[in-house]
Amino acid sequence: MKNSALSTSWRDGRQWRYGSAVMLGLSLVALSSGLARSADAYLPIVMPITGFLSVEGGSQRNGAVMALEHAPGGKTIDYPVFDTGTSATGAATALDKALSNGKPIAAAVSVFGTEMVAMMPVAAEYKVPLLTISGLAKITESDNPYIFRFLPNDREIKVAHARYVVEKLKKTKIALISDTTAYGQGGFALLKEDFTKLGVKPVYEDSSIAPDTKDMSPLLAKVKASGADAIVVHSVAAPMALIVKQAKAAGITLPIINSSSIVEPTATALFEPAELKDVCAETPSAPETRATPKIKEWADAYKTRFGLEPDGLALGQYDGVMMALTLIAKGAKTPEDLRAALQKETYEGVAMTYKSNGKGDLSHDAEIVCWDGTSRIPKVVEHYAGPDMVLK
Amino acid sequence: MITFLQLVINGLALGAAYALVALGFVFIVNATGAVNFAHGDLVMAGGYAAVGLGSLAQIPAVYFLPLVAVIMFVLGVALALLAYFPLINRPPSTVFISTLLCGIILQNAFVVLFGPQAHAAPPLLKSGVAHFGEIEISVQAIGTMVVAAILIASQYLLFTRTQIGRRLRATAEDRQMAQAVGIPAFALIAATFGLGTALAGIAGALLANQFFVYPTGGIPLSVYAYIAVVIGGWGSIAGAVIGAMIISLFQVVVSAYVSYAAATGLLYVTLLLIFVVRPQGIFGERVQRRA
Amino acid sequence: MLSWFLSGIRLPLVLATAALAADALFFANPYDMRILTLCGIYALLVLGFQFVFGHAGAVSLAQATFFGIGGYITGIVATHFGAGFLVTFPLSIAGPVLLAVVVGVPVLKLEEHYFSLATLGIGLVVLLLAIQWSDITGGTNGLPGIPSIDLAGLVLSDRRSVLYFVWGLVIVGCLISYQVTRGLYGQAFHLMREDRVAASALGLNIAHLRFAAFILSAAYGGAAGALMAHVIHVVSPENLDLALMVTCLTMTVIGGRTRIAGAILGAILIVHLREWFRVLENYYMIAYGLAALSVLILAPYGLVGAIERLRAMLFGRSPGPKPPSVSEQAPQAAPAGHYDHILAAENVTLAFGGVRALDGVSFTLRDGEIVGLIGPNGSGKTTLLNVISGLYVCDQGQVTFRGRDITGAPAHLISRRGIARTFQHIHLVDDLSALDNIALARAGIDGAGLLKAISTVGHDRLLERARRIAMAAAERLGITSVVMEPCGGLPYGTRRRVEVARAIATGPALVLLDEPAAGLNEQEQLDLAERIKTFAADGITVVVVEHNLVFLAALAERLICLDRGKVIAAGLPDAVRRDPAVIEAYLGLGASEPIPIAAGAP
Amino acid sequence: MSGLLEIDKLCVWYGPVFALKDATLSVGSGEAVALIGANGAGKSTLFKSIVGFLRPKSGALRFLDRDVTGLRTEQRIRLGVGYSPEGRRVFPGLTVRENLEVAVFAGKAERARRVDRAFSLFPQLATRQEALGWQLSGGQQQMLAIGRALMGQPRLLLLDEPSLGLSPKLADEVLAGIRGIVKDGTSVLLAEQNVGKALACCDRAYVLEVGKIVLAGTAAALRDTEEVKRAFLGG
Repeated sequence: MKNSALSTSWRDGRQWRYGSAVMLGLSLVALSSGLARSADAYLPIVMPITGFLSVEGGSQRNGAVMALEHAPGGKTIDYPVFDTGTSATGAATALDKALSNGKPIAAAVSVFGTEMVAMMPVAAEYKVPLLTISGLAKITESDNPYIFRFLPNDREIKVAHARYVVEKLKKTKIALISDTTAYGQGGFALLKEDFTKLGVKPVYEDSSIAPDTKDMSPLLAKVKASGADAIVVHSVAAPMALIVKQAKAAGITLPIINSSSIVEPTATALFEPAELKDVCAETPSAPETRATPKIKEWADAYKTRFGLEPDGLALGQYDGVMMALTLIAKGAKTPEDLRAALQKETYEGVAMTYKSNGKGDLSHDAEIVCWDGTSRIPKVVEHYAGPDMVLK
Repeated sequence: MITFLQLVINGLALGAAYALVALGFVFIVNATGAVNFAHGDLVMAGGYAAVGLGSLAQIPAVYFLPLVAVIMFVLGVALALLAYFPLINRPPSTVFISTLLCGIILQNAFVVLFGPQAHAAPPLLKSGVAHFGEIEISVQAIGTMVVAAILIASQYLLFTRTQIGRRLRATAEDRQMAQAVGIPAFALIAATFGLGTALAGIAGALLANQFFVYPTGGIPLSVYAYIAVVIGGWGSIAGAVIGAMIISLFQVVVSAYVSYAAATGLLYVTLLLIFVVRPQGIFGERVQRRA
Repeated sequence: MLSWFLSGIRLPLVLATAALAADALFFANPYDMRILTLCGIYALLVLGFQFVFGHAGAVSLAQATFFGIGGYITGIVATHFGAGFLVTFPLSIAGPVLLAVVVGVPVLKLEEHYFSLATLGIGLVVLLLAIQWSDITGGTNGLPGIPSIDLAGLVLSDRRSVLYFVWGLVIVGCLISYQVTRGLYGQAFHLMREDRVAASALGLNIAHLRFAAFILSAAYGGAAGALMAHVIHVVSPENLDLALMVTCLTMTVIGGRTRIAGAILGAILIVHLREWFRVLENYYMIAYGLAALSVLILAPYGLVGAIERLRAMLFGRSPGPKPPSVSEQAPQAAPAGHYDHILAAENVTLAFGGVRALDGVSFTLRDGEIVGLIGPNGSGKTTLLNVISGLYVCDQGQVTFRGRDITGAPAHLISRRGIARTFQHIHLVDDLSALDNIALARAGIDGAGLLKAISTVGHDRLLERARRIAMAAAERLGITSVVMEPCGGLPYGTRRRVEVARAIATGPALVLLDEPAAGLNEQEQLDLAERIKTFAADGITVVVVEHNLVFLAALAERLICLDRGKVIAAGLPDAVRRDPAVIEAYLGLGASEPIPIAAGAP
Repeated sequence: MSGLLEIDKLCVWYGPVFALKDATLSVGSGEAVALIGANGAGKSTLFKSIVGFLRPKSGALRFLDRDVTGLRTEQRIRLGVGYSPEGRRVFPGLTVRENLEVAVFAGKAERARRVDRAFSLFPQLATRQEALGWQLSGGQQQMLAIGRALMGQPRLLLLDEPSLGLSPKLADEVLAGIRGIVKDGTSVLLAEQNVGKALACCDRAYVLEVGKIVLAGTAAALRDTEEVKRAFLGG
């Protein structure tokens, strides 16, 4: 279940303190926790390893772990993993535990916006930078100086999403659909804004698709009745897959342009290749396409290490943690040093070049990928970067 | 074009799937009086069994459906041993909670075994769509409706026309007294959990093709089964089928006119209104108490 | 005072509390303090849930909803309007309470599964609103930026003061819960939960009790939700969802459904259980589920129940002192003006599925007489008692009691007007002492109420008085030697007498006894008959349903004989016994001798 | 004597209190035996131990020369025990006919035959075949419980307070029926409050007092015993 209240580390022996204490009648006998650590730095990982976002959390953790295993400058890093259980309360508690436990220099934290919102006050309290790939726009827009994001802000990436539909596909009658998850609702609001700025008012809007919805035919009926010429979806994997599959089965041939969750290998596995014809999606990076030699090398190493195809989340988190580790190797000793360095340094990562815009957003690149109906591996059809992703 | 008629057909198809889900739930209700809140998770377990068997042999589900039922029967007996028998003399709410906990265990076992992502199972016969004039309906949905109809009819006949059905009902009402007329109550209860779980498994195997299977996917199904059985009238098979149809009609037909969220909201509001008008459900509860 | 501490499991509780407090005071780091704060918040949530789930015995699935609404009110009022804790906190309690008041009336009428599902439905509607009404609620992402608790300028910004504040409120919550449950009012819940029929026949308004429990659970839920919003600084739909409800349910069952210590223990244990099992990563929720399941199976009354039993096993249990045997008669229910007959039934008719159980029954009763109601099985005797006492509503006809029409009045009101009864099948609470079973007769009559219970300082006078009255009633039935024993362990005949004593303790004007002598030997029957006669001597009218004509011969001044729902004879016992219709229907033609009378009174 | 039912030194405890202590008794083939005693004397406890609802702490329980202490309730019933419990306990949601049918372990034709025989024994039930158990009056429920206990054609019928809640006429009818049941080859063990009636229809009797058997003998002999007269017959 996902509302786990709390979180702990498997490296931390203090739980036995509670265990024995409760056995003795609930007295939580204290035991000092200040065990000396031999590592050069402490950089906990706080992510949804269980719960409904654990695929994403797992990718993200793998990316972080891969970076931490290869810390530059011969540094050894202590990086216990704390599960958030895909819950805001759980995330705040887990981060609290991670940060109260030793002298953290930074923490690699959740992809999940709702969790980020709950973790931000904790980071401000401990004054420790958080390295995240969560897309939720408002986390870098609330003047919390400890948030550093290594995937594009959804506000930016949704510009790429909308521009591709309007400018490349030349579609003007858009059906805009999202599910009711935090991810869906956040993307929906941004897309709606961006389409308006591009001079297109969606002919059909629906942001009320519950993630467990089974039959999409009423939705598709409404989309057809609206006379739409393209379907734009921002949703988590399962409902998105149902929308695409059921549209194809009902003979709807409109192009469908999705958000990045469909690019996940676990999501594409739900389709027959033919069902993906004329389906596109935005994604911050697409390591599975192995577009550059650098990415290919990284992707192969990832696959060797974890036995899984990599995704953009893993790569983003890898780059983010690696940037922090590089700055540590270069002399950042305290969280404050690291925060200042992350603010001003430029870093050449595997996926792209990272540079803060002053608010903690370091990544400003996005791809549009499409499937041709013969394979589950998509092709990059468009690249957006920097100023392309800002609409006035 | 998706017409009103098409939506109604789709609604009935989804309703058949939900009825199939509710069927195993009502089976256990009728034979033990217990609310099995792990039911939706058992449906998912059936889906995973189909995914697993399907990945071993690339054949349509109809060939290994009996095997799914057998595996699930064993799981059901295990559930009875773990979550029902130890609590047999305790208030019904205790079993409600123990099955909830078993549901949590199952959900997380799925994550360990299959990962948190969604999977799709092979189709019953073949994938694809059949056309009846303007109307399209997937082969899988037709298969689901046929299987549901057969199982609903069998269960109804079992409970009303057969000696074993009467014994199951007697056991549900007074287990000790059932034993005292010679009925092997414990074996029957174990078999009940086995059969109810096998029904859940068949439902899961069929649903997992169209609608995927994922670790938390069972939670709404438990709620739907519960709603269907309660709106219909506690323990009534016909009531459960109608309850399942009401849920699917809200999800498919009503939501063609209002948003999904509004349709869902209306469903629950309707549920509450039914309670105000008919506190015993549409088909009522048969047994009353004399003071 | 010392004995108060030594009774039950209070001593280990006090020690554990002290240890916890010491830990929080001296050893806790900020993270520990957060965990303990969360424990306190969950404890409040569970304390509230215990009212509806434990005390009222209704499986509500709306507790998380109350929690979430409390959190959202705090979030909305604090972030949109900038109001401080002193404004948001009362509003966060009032909101869920308001919802509970609105939905409570229809929903609480539902039984068992229907009630559970209705509360689940309400929760799902609220969840849907929280997700869809995103302008106000922030949608699925929730509302961030909820400030820390500030008490008119005093901002609780550090962990330690938040911890103390939350646990301070937990203590207040415990005190209120203690007040509500310790006295006669709390025992009324016990009876209502175990035996609804007996409860309403004793004048308890079940709807009121359930409503009060539901309101209390809403208030606690709202308070806990508000605190959580301040501690986490964000409120999102997960504060409303089923997973939280499951956690709350698990905590309650594991700790103990009706014990205050259980709420705290359950919260602390479940919060920590998850901590310990995190070591297992992906397997941890499986281990958590198995551990919770084991406790559920091995400790039927929760961990607190298990500890209590363990203590009883190790140190034995003392039944507690008997109350002073000061003879205090139950006050008579006041008459309602002038009337000719204490009870008049006119043309009472009631059909069950086509069968007329009562078919135009008319009769009257005088003050202070003892009337036997006889008739073959299925003739409608018990049904008639059920109509008079309000458990059934007749289809036609009228029942007048002391000049007032009571047809169709609810059972608890009829009981409060002065009609008491016993049952064919015993309706007693097995795990309460006989004395408390009898004392419960006063709970409805003396108007033990929620506000009175909460505001009672010191001993619960109502309970003390009820026990004295109970003692007097027990004396009248000759069962004082066993009054401190739990009812479940008493012999059948004794339990029947406990029921009669309970009926008398309501201070009735009319007592309906349904087969009071069943299961008594003839000696005991005569003894009981003598005791019942003293009721009549005090002016109480008695109706006895009985097959045993030996017993009736020693007791009844008049007999009424029913057959197939009709009165076929009424009058002096001898006349009724000789009535050909009675012999035909009841005693049996050709009985070599009238068996019942031949055995005769001594 | 090798009886149908042999009970030897049976002890049953409810927690710290014993309910039966060293109870030794037997029922032979073709006998009607009465158990008499005040409430709480242990009559129902004895029945519950025989059918296996309660687990004795010590002692032997033999039925048809077979040790049945390790058998489950339904196994004992299937060996040939019929049980009509105190308080009837008919299945409330089953019809009268179904209540009878569930207790028959035989083919369809035989099932119908036995149900018909129960209806001829209790014509009142025949008129209410399709009524649900809970809808019956107390007396009808009692008849149904006895009818149900006879469905397995038991060798031994256990009747726990069959006249409880019955009118004198009906109680007489039921008790009179016991002779007929015995004549058909079923032994009867009867617990009954009304000692006079019980002794009138049984061959032998045991007197229980606070969990112990204090007297045993033929019905005729016991009727003349001073203690029985004083304690139970009001004279």
